[in-house]
Amino acid sequence: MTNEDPRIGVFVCKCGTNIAKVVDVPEVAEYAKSLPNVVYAGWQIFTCSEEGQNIIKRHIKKHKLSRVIVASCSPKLHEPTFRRTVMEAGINPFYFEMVNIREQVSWAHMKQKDEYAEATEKAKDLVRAGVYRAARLESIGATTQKVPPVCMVIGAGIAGIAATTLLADNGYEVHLVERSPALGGKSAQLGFVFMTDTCGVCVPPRHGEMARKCLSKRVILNDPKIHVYTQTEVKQFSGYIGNFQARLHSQPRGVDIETCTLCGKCMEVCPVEVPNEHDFGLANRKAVYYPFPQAVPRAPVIDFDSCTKCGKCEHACPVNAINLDEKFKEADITVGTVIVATGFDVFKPEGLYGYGEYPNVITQLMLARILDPMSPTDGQLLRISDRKLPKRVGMIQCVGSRDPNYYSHCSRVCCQVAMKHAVYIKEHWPETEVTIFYKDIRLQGKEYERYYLDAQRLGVKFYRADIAEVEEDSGKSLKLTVDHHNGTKESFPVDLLVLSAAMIPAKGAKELARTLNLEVDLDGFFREYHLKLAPVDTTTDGIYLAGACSSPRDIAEASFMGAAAASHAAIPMSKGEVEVDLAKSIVDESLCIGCANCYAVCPYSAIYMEGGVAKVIEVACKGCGICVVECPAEAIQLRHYRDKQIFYQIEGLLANVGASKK
Amino acid sequence: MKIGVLLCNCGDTISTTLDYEALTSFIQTLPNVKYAETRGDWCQRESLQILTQTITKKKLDRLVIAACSPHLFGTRFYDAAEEAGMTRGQITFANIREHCAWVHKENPQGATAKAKRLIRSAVFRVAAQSPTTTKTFPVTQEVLVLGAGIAGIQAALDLADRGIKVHLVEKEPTIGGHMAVLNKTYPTLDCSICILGPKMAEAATHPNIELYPYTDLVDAENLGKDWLLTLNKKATYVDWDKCTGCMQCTEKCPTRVDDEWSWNIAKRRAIYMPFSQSVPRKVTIDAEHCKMLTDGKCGVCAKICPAEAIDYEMKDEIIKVEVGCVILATGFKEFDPSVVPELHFEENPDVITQMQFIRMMDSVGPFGGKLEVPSDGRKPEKIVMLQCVGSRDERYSWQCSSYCCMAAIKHAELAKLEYDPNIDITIVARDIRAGGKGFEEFYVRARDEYNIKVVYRGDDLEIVQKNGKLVVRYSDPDGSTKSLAADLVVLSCAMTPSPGTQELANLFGVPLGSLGFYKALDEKVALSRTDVNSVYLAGTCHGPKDIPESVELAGAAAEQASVWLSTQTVSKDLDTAIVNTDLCNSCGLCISACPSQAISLDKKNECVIVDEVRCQGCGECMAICPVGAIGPLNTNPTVLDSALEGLLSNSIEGSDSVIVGFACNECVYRAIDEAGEERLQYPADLHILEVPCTGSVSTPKVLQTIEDGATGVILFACDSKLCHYGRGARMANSRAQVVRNVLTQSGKDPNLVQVAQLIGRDAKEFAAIAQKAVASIQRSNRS
Amino acid sequence: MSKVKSKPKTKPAKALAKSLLTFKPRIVSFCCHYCSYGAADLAGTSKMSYPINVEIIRVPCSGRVDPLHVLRAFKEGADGVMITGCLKDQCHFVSGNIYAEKRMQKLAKELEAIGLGGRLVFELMSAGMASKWVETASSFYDQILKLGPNPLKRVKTGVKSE
Amino acid sequence: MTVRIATMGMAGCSGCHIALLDTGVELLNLLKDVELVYSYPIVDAKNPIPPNIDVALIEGSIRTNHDKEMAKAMRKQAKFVIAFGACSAHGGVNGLANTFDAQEGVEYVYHKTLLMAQKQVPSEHVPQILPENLRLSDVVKVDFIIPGCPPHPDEIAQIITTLLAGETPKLSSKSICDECPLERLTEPPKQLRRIHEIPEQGICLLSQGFLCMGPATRAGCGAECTRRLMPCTGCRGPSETVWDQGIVMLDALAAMEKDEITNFKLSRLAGTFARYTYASSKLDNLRKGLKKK
Repeated sequence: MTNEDPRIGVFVCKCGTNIAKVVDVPEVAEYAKSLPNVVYAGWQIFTCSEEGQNIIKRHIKKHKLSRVIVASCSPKLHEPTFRRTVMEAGINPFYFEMVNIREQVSWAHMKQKDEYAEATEKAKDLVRAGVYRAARLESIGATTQKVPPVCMVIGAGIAGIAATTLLADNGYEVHLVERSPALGGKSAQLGFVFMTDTCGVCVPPRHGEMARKCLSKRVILNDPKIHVYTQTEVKQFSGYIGNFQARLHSQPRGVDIETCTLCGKCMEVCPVEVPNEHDFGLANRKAVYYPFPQAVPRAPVIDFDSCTKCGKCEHACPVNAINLDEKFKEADITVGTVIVATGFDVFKPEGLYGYGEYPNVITQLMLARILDPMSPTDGQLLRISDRKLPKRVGMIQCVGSRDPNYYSHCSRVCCQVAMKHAVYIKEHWPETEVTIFYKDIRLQGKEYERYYLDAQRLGVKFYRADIAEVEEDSGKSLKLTVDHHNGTKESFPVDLLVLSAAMIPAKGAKELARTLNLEVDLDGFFREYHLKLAPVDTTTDGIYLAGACSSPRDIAEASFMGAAAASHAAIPMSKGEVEVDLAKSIVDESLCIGCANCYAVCPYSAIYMEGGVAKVIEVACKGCGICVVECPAEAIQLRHYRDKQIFYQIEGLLANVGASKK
Repeated sequence: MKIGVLLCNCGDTISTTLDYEALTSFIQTLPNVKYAETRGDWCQRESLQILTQTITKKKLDRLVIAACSPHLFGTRFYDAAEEAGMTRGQITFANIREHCAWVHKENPQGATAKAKRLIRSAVFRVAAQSPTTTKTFPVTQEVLVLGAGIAGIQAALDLADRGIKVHLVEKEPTIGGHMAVLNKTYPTLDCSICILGPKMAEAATHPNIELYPYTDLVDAENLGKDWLLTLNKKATYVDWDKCTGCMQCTEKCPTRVDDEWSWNIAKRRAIYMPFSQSVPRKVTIDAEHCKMLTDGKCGVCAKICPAEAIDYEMKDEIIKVEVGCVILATGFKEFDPSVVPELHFEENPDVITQMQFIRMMDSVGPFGGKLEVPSDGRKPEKIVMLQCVGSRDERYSWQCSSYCCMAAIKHAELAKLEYDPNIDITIVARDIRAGGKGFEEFYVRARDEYNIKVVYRGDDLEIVQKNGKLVVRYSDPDGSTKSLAADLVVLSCAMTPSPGTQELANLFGVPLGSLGFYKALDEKVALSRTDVNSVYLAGTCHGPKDIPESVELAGAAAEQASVWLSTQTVSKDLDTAIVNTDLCNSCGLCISACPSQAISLDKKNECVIVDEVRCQGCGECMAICPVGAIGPLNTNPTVLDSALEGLLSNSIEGSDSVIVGFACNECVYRAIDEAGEERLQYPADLHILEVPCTGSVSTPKVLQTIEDGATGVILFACDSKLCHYGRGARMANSRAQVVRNVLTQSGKDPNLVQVAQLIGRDAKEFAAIAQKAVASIQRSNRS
Repeated sequence: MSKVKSKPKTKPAKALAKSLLTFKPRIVSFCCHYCSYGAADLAGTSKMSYPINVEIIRVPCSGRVDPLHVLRAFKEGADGVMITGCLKDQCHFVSGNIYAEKRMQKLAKELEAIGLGGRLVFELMSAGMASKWVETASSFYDQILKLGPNPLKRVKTGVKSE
Repeated sequence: MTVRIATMGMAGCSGCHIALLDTGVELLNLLKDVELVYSYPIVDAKNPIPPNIDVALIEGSIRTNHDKEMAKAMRKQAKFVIAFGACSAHGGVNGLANTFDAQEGVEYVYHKTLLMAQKQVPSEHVPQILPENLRLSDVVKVDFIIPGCPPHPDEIAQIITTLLAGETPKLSSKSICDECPLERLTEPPKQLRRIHEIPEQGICLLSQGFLCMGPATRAGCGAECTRRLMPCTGCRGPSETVWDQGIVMLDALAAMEKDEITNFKLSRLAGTFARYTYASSKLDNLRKGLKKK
């Protein structure tokens, strides 16, 4: 086929009216017919529909097409779809070229109503560029890459645990990597969780179980399929689906989990006391401590920042489980797929509404700790300054979220959390007044509304208002001031002010994104492949997202998203291999002068020098093309993006320059 | 029988309280004990190796581990014993650390006596236990997905891509569901058919997916591991092998009926294709309205069809498929606003629903994309959208339908963007609920850039006609009544369960939640699972959801289903219920008591049989069985009696009072452990007896325990809402009521029997309850 | 955020005014597949407007853009060339954008030397930064508008008409 | 060799004797090998109990000291004593009297009811009433029981035939449900239903919400009642492994989450859950235990 003249078919899509409203689609199709090598051009309403795809296949047969161009939407959306279509019709998928006349033409210029004619011209330009390029496309084969049944799950919150246990139940090996010393994530910090009022350390039921299990039952630790790494971060990461290599860096725990009998002697003798971060400093802990009472793995951990290394614990330990001189550990693992479930952090509203300034201004997460029966306060509602029951509790919603100054997104869970706490307070301390200041009450979830009704029934007060100012009076109580639209002011005295602070990307998410090559969106959450239909996939094959690392979600959503991520990760692992196309760099050894420039710039070490010429490891090459530019001899080329292909595309795009006035 | 007893002093953390000499000599006196050894580090690797060797050397067949909580290092002991060929059923723990030594530091004598009783109980109990076995259960490697909307399609594709055969059943003539006709999706304004269309095509052509369009599920039979499903492939009266989808018939058909795919705002023919991107792209005759099929007069389509595909004689076809599991993805139905009197929906053509509105604006919809007032065809200048119609309304459903705010904003934005930026659009909402990735940004853009107005309302809402014009009256949150004139009013209607949900729920034994959607196994952490082990949920049949959530839930359901299929070897090394067929009289009480629906009558109605895969070993059956014929293998009535005998037989020096605390193996046991770890002290009279679920302790068992000499009984159950088996905690509670009532009416002090509910982690609460309850029991014994 | 812009060359006001009347610059934009192409897509999806004659050529990575490609574009008559890549530290290919930046800095100087100064812009953005894309495209378009047509265009037109 | 049989009646209604007669033709066959030496409905029973009795069938519960003595006297003469019928075996309906104090009961009957015009408790020529209504086995050793109120004639015939053949008879160890043909539903009943309501055909009565004692009641009657859609009242007493007939059923219904059960009133519901067994029930035991204290 390569020897013959290419026979190009152009299919222009109306996309309902999405394109046709701005671009004169039949005209573009008609124009395409005049372009070199084009033997067929036509338009359709929805090229991507089953019918549309069938039409392409029919025309390929009818006109013996060797190249196919679809001018429709972004290739990010449907390039894979149409590649599959042409493949089914017997054409190499790389003989397919996509021209984006929706996102780049009709939608981008929809508001420029007077310029629709020019938009049509632009569409023609783009189609022409595509045609020029298509004529020079080459057939590219594929190779298979083995995908071992091993997955790395980063983050052991509810989403990570859900994914881990499901994968293990399905027979896959899982490396579960958790940064903190204990599993459970944020949900373990909550006393009760929304809706079912279940306890925060409940984890999803495993195979054959019909009920949640307590995290502390060590279901995860005892599974031979699951390798748990606590206090561990992914330091280095490289590779591709089927062959991801990660270097795990573990901080020393100081206590050997295997040997420790949990007798508690070390904690008795430790002389150091520091505030307990799990309880936001409501109580103290020792330097050797349980991160929280139900923590798993169930062994104390030494906080080397506050430890004085006095050696008392080492001496007291009956089984010699303590090693104060323990060093960090590193482990290299190779996995087939990766699930990222790193969760979120709570926005620290420093400087907002007196947070950090007045003691009685706290966040909802801290209130959750106060209300947890296992907390140092025994679950007694109190205010921080005098540890007395507050008579009036105020809650401010959307602190840091829905706020152009901080985060534009809605954090989705704060209304539920506030509602849960308000109801809990009213049920247990009916005398205490609870007032919620909100923009909108957002309880989106099955039967979540019940809490709102409960809150109203119990007499929780709701004000749709923006708080302008918070001041503290002499008794450490607070005065909230609201500016009404009509210029009047209203004040509300409260004893305890709870801020519903935003859910924001976890600390270190940016670094992780960098390590794993993930995209992040404006607010810093990881970006999914497609917001609607591929919410757990990423642009990197083999890496999937679960839980609140991609956007704020509650526990229920995180847990089923974890399961969904497991499902997607299991697809390549169940097949055991994936097809990797060879749109990779290729060296013309006759031209190569052995300067090793390409070798030097390759970010993936996919190039090595042998016998004075460069050679490419095709599975390792990711096809960025940095090497191509660097080559002084034009010996290395990137298939599918060869220089000549780009040149012709430029030529095609600008072929009409000077020909007529645009 | 050769029982080995391992006694651990845990460094010396146990032996500081307990008298180990006394314990050691006491153990020697117990029946069948052939080996006993005390060490300080039984849980350490070297000791465990010794254990393995000893079991083999001494030919031990039962093991009692008197040490710490089995929840901590249990598996280590199991592993070591299993290496020597033992099974878990042959091992029992006596928790003398967390449950004894650590919590009775001030009473060493009482603690030692309690430890003796606990060890004796374990020895008696283990003698009555039986070895456990592992069984394999082959499952048919096929899945049926019911409903082919986005959730069903996604679940089917996920599974099919993993090489699992999927039967995708859809009751309509096309797959795609609601999403196929949404026009655009928020917040990206991706056109919905553009992103769904390829998935529909893929589902239709995937080699692992068998598609059954226009097919109803009529029967489902549970074969234990598999499901035998009966499908009725409805007659389309068109031979789909011949139909080319040329649509000539639909142009010529003389019968016009309301088009359900545009929510009756347009008409379709009696032979029709639901929408132009239907998959399969075939036409169907609506038998109810076709003149040929009703009156036998017409036959135009048969004459016009170039492919001769019309077949008026076609009959329904019954198909049977056997699958390993079922995914329900039956979606939702838009709430019918005609039942809301104050909206005058039926009387007024200019009041339409969001579904109708979007179909009206859809360029490939029945109107070819136009925006006009239905009654007179003029361009609307003022559009008012009313939120929460049928939702957040106590009369219909108090639930929020979660998608409608965004849908309204999307439709408002589309009207402005694609038709006229000058249209005045107001959304009357209770709250704008835009929680979701990119939703808030979308809302802000609509509000600020497209100038879409949002007003908030209270409870009252009414549409009135005024001089032939529509006026929306609503109550402002400040109490005043406001009104808005409108050319067109669009109602954002609730998501309600799709018709037939109840029938399917009955067929599969899946319970429904309070609002008629399927109830998940756990509404927090197991949304895709149901109470039935091999039936899963995807999409909006579980409750209102938007598209990404449906897709995720579908993925979750697929994953659960694949786990069910892939784990062909179900390791039931656990306590599943066994039936004593001699005793069972097939009264069926246990069937209704089982929370896992694992029990059924055998074919001859002679006794019940237990589905070992489903059984969770909770023991609710044991409690309700009047004749003691059923119970978990190693917590059956005999084992429990032995354990109690071990606790209650007399002659332990220094202990005259035994209070038996039945504690569930889940939350409560964990709380008691934690009380130990925190060294919270409580009286040594309290002896904890571990049961799978406190709901497995029957009224007779409690009374019998008292009759046999217990000073009192405390039932420790999880919080009712938290019970792992759904109702076990409630059962324990109501049984305690019965016992206390019996005691009262027999003139006894009801306080002999106490019941306490606590959450799993609450050690402090446990210690407080234990102290109070024990004191109360002691008081009533004294009086 | 790194920006590479060479100083616009001043032109006689008269010529400028004349060219402004009829001149509609053609701008070729090289977008990397992962970030900036996504930003352009998002701009479209969000219905943000930018000048019509900004036309995109997709490349896998901004590091794939060869200065030769840019020169070819000018030769073919483009009035400006816009290259966009991922944000620093967010390049899907680790360091492609860094190489691109260096190369384009060098190229910009050379372009200035041959009288094409100010006709090349290099910007970094993430896939979520649609507004940045639009802003870059619009301001660059305005800049080219001020600069007037690519002088090479006359050559091309001349060649063609021969 | 003829077998010497005696029958005797205590506190009871003689219904069991009627049931014996109801064995019909079978009775004639039996009588061939039997000598009925003592039986108050048939033979003059004013004479002292004859010696060398092979089998004694004793009907009725022990209510008075006369009953007690007669039972002891019969035990002395009889080799094999059978507690005949529910009263004798389990205390019977009479046992419900134990929910009251015996003397109070006597007072009530003779002073408060309209029938007793004299308003005087008879004291002469009447045996002394016992404080408790007892079953036979509380007083003498019982070798076998024939349960039922009354016992099923077929079962009586079958047991006596077995005895005559020199073998030990056996009662079914299972319960009524085993013989009941009605279909069980898998769902617990939605609500409890009263006895006068009309049940659905063919469906388990308990599943329909009727208080059917079947699950805890000894089989052997062929589920005659439930076959005819009459809920089992439990006249045959608890089956072999049932700890306590009444409590077990009470528990079963409580477990079906029927709140009215958890707060039951013994005075009202003893007749429902322990109609025939109260005197021998754990409930009564508990109460007695209290008295002893």
